[in-house]
Amino acid sequence: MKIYDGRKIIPGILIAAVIFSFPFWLNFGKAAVPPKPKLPKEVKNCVEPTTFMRTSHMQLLNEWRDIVVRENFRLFAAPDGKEHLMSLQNGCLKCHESKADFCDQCHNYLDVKPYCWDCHLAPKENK
Amino acid sequence: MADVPKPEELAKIDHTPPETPWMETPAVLKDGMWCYGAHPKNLEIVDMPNPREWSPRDEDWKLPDNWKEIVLDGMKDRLGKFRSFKLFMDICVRCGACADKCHYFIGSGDPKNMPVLRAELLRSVYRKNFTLGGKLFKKLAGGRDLTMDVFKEWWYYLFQCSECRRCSVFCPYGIDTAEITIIGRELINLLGCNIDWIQAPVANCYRTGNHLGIQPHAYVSMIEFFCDEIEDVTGVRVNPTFNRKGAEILFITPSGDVFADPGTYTAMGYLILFHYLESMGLDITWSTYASEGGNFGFFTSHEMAKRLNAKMYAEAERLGVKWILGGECGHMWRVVHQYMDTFNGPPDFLEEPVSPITGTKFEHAKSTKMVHICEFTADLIRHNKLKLDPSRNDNLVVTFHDSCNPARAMGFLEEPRYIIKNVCNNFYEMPSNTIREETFCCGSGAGLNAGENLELRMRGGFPRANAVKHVHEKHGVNMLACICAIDRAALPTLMEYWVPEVEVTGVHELVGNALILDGEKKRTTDLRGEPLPGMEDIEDEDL
Amino acid sequence: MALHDLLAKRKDDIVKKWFELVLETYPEDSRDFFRRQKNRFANPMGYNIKEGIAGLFEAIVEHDCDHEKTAPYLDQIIRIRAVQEFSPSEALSFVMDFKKLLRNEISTESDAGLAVELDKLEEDLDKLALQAFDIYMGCRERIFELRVNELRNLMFGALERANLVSFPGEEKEVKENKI
Amino acid sequence: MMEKSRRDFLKIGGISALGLSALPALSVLAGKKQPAFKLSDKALEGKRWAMVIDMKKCWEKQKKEGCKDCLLACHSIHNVPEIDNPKREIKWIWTEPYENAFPNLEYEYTKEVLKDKPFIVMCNHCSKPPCVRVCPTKATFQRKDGVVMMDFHRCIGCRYCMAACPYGSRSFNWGDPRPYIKKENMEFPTRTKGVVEKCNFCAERLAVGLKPACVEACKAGALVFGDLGDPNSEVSKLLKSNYTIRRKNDLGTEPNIYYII
Amino acid sequence: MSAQKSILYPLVAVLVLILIPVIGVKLGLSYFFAVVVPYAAFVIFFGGILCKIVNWARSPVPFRITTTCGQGKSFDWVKHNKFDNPFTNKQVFVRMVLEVLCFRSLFRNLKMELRDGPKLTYGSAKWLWLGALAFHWSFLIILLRHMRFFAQPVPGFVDMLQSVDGFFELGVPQLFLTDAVIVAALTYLFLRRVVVPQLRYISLPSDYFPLFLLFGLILSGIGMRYFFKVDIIKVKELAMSLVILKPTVPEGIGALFYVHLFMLCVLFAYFPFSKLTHMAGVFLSPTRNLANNSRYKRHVNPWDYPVKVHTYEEYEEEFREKMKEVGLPVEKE
Repeated sequence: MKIYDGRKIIPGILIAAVIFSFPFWLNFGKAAVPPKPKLPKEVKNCVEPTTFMRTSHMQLLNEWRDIVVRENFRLFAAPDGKEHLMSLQNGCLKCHESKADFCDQCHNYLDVKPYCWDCHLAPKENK
Repeated sequence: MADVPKPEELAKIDHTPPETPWMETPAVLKDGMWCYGAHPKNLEIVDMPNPREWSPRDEDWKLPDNWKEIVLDGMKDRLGKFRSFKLFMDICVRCGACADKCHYFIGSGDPKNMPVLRAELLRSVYRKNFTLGGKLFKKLAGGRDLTMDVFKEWWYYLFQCSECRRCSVFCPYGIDTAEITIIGRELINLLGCNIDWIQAPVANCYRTGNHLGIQPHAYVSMIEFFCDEIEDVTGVRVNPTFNRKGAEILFITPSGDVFADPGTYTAMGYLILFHYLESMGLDITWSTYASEGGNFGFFTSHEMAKRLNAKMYAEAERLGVKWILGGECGHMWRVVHQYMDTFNGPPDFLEEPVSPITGTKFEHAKSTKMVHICEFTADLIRHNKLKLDPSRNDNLVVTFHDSCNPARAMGFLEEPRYIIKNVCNNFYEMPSNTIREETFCCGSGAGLNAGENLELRMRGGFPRANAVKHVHEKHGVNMLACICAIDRAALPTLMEYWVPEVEVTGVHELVGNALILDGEKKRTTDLRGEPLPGMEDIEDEDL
Repeated sequence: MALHDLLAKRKDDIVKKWFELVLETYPEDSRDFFRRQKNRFANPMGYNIKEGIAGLFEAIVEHDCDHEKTAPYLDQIIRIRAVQEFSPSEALSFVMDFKKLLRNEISTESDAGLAVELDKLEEDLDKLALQAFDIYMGCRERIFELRVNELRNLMFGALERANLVSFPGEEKEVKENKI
Repeated sequence: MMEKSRRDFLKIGGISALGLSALPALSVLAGKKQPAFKLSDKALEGKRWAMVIDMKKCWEKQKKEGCKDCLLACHSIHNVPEIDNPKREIKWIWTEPYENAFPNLEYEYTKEVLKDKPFIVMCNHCSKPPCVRVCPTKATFQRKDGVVMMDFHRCIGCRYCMAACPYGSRSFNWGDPRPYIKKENMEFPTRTKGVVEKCNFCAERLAVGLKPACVEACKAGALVFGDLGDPNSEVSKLLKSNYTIRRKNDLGTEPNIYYII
Repeated sequence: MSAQKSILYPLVAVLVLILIPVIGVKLGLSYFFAVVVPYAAFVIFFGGILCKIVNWARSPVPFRITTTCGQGKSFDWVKHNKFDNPFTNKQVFVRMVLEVLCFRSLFRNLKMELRDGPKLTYGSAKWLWLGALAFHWSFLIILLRHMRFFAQPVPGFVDMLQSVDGFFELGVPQLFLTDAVIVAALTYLFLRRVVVPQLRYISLPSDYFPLFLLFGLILSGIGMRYFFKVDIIKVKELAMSLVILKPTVPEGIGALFYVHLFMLCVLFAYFPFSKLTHMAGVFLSPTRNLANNSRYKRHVNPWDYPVKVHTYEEYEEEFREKMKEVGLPVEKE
């Protein structure tokens, strides 16, 4: 089988193949390590079920900040009747004590860089 | 008073578009749009298949029984030979960027004249027969059987494409409809269905060396007739030579320049220029064997183009010249520039072209060893080798029509303009989207300048004429210069219909007018014998 | 001059409608291009037809339909249509179309005084139609003349008579009889 | 009631109107057992919050002790950075000499009495706040209780509000403020580069039943905070019994900070 | 096929394709849709494109048929338009880069002109260029952004793309501009086919099918990101397991994800058999990727064969007497 202009086309194909198979060779031989966010020890229930929190916490937080800032409601009565302070710094992070051990685990895994921390102060980690 | 139709109702056209989509609407041959079929004699002389008496208007085209097989085999063969064809069959996305770039579409509104659709005529058959999707999903994948109706549709529309390549400029993938048309016409030719306007010149050219079938003695006497004319106008006798061995340069120009007005005046321009340069060391000869620059074989098939083109190098070798100079012609230069060396090269017996007057090396032509006369002349002017009196062209207000092939297959844009600006005082460009690489075709290219399809030519050339009309009205342009023999044959008719005040000229006719020869008499007329205002004989004024 | 004023006032609208009527004689799939592409060089047909129509309208409204004034505008349109795939009646139908358009446009106005003016206008339009026919024929004759000229200019005949040209095979075959 | 106010909010919230964020989570929440967003039981509620500042008391204290309690309290609680460069400084509450604070009341003879007297100034929480009108993202808005609030999340830093505010109550963060905050209050966020900020009338404190930090910090009792909607509130009484002035009253913005001089 | 059918058939086809994974996952075929289909699609895509390119490469380019869109190289004193009429391979490279990255040929449609008074206007054709460019670039950026699911740690360029793409910081999760742009561009590309009669006329079902497929792909993706959340930790777990060739399917990823993945797989598998091969084909187009130097350098036609020509001897044989009459030199007396 005769290939014409192979000297240009074959390297072209190779370059394209390398680019397109990038995920394969980049991870070649590696093991996939899923993130392990550290959960609070004492408290077992968050404000909403875990599955919901996993997928939608960002929207919940966004929701909350509107409600807090714009409507001045600061308490959230969870379905289980428990009341929570709707505050990232004074609520969430009171249970989830470490941003690095909790938030960053998944965020780094998925390369999500929320701008929460531009203003909100993360707890000072013990170093 | 029941239903008496009103006059406007009588005249009303039925505008309902055809119920069927394009794939299922067979083409109807309309008068003025098609050319007569190839005469059997003209096919026989070049051994082409299926010579017979036929007319495209007949129901039966007298094709061999296995015509479908022949076409499909031919298609398969060409898919294997031309990457362009294979690729262009596959990658069109039908974005429509080309749709309104075709002069035939612009001038008629026939949707099948959109380049994309013209190509789809072939693509649909390609898909059905050569792709998996087309075989499996047929119509859903845009596939279509090759039927007689489809074949006739090909014929009708492939001879409504002048291979001007304007669409190719705008295509994001560079799909060149000319390439598809060329190969489509090759397929048509497998069944002997060329048009006679192409086939007759092909047969003539093969035998006599030129499209018009002019025999050697007639060729010589025709040029001698020009010499007489030149002597009348300038008082100087020019002495061209023919078939002369040992000359340095062989000159080849389209035979249209020798046998049809206004090309003849361009030929006179060449003769004057060569005479002027003779004393400066130009050693040039004409040939009666290679007496055709143009190549209607190119509108037939690659093979036929090669067969007709072979004469150029063969004659150059026989005469022992150093290089070849080519006259003003469009498709001739497409073939010379992009095909000749590949067809019939390498021309090892020639030398790298060098201007004997200026010593300029035509570096960019060092392999093919053929130089465009506009390059040659522009170089002379650049080196101040020509004594010119541009005021002799003061009766003219000139604009320049870029011919499709030099513009879009060579990028030959500035050289002719440079010459015109040096030999004329009044030069105006047409609007920018109608010149240079965006130039509009004359409407008669690729062998379509027959008489029977004049309506097609007039509407195809309308976009060009419209731009000429604009500069005519705005700047008083009365002369359309071009560097193409088909232009010189086709544009005068086009102008006569759309802008009768504008005439057509070759660039070297203007050079011939402006060039001051040694020992010439006072010029009172231009090469056409038209009196030059302000330069009339004093006796005339006295009378 | 009520009609005159009425028409003058609605010039843009009527010209546009008339243009649309002309466009309707072209394939549906192409009309849009002629309508939308505004560059006069990229779309010479749309441009010339529109300009011709506007000029004609002006002349009609001004009751100034003398031949010299209307000829260039009619020519602008008819010269194009004469080389397209129209029968003579189709090519010239646009003049008649205007009559109908006019009546439709005016039927909403119930001014009795208009009737007289309308008669005059229709007279003008009839004259225009006849003139259009002349121009159309002129164009067609031109085409045939050009055909003949081209053949003659090629000097085939002359050269052949002088026995300077040789056709392959039998010499005297005349091409036209193949039609 | 909840639903309605949410909808109103969405209507005004130009960006949330894109509906990309707010809608879905809400629908998820709404689909469950009725969730409740509540005020704290202790939260202070008012119809029209206002402050009356008795400058005489203040000056006395200042003269004696060079008091800056209110300023310090506010700025440390709210993580207001301390930037020396006056072009970049951030301030929620500060002092302004009389002729700057009340340019329209200044005339030849007042000078002698009030010349260079420092007035405590801050956001006036105007009843007709021009800053709210001009904000293209509705980041600045007015609460029902009159507090002119800023939603820092939404501020795009266009600074229209700064141009609109006749009192210069707003500051812009030209850079990251964090390096200029000596000790961060971990209970309150900082701001970030490209955001405008100003006094929020201690909205976060009112929500938990506390008075604004400056009021609480003022040992002279010069700053009095309360609800003008309540005729029996201390501020209402003070306004009835004292002659008070407001800054640039003639502009019609109707400030809610009143001064006794 | 009529225009209505040309639109309807592909639309129905895509709707059916959407239902397949929804039903399939319900039936417990998640391994099939999460592992088998993607691998198969990937193989078909690569194999198919490779075959296509090789198939093209098996046909030679017998002639140098460059389309020249500017002044060619001739004399030193004539300004050479290097990138529209390349003479060297380097110049060809630039031309191809401009073509592939900027759609230069389509851009040619862009003509600024003075019309009806002094207002500057543009030809309508610029929209096609803009729409095409917006679509293709958005698609590329979106594709690259997805690399966050396929690499651990995530490469820096993905981070950069995300922050540029999410520049306006609208909403949570941040709105990516490309998401909005690609929907707009795709809508435009679809609408022009439906609205412009010329285009409606030339459009085939195979023009609409990829458009609908892309709509399905993009809308399901947008749906997942902004509205109907799926657990993307699990998505990444799946993606990572696929790229390290140890596929495991985490439980409980939403059905929408499977729709998204399936659309992508269909698109990939469909790619080599459709007009979408223009992605590879554009690099091979002989009118663009050849230098216009055919008089300078000989181009060889590999299948060249000798042809029958009319030689000078035959010519002289026929016309010798007539040639002699007018004094033309002849070889044989």
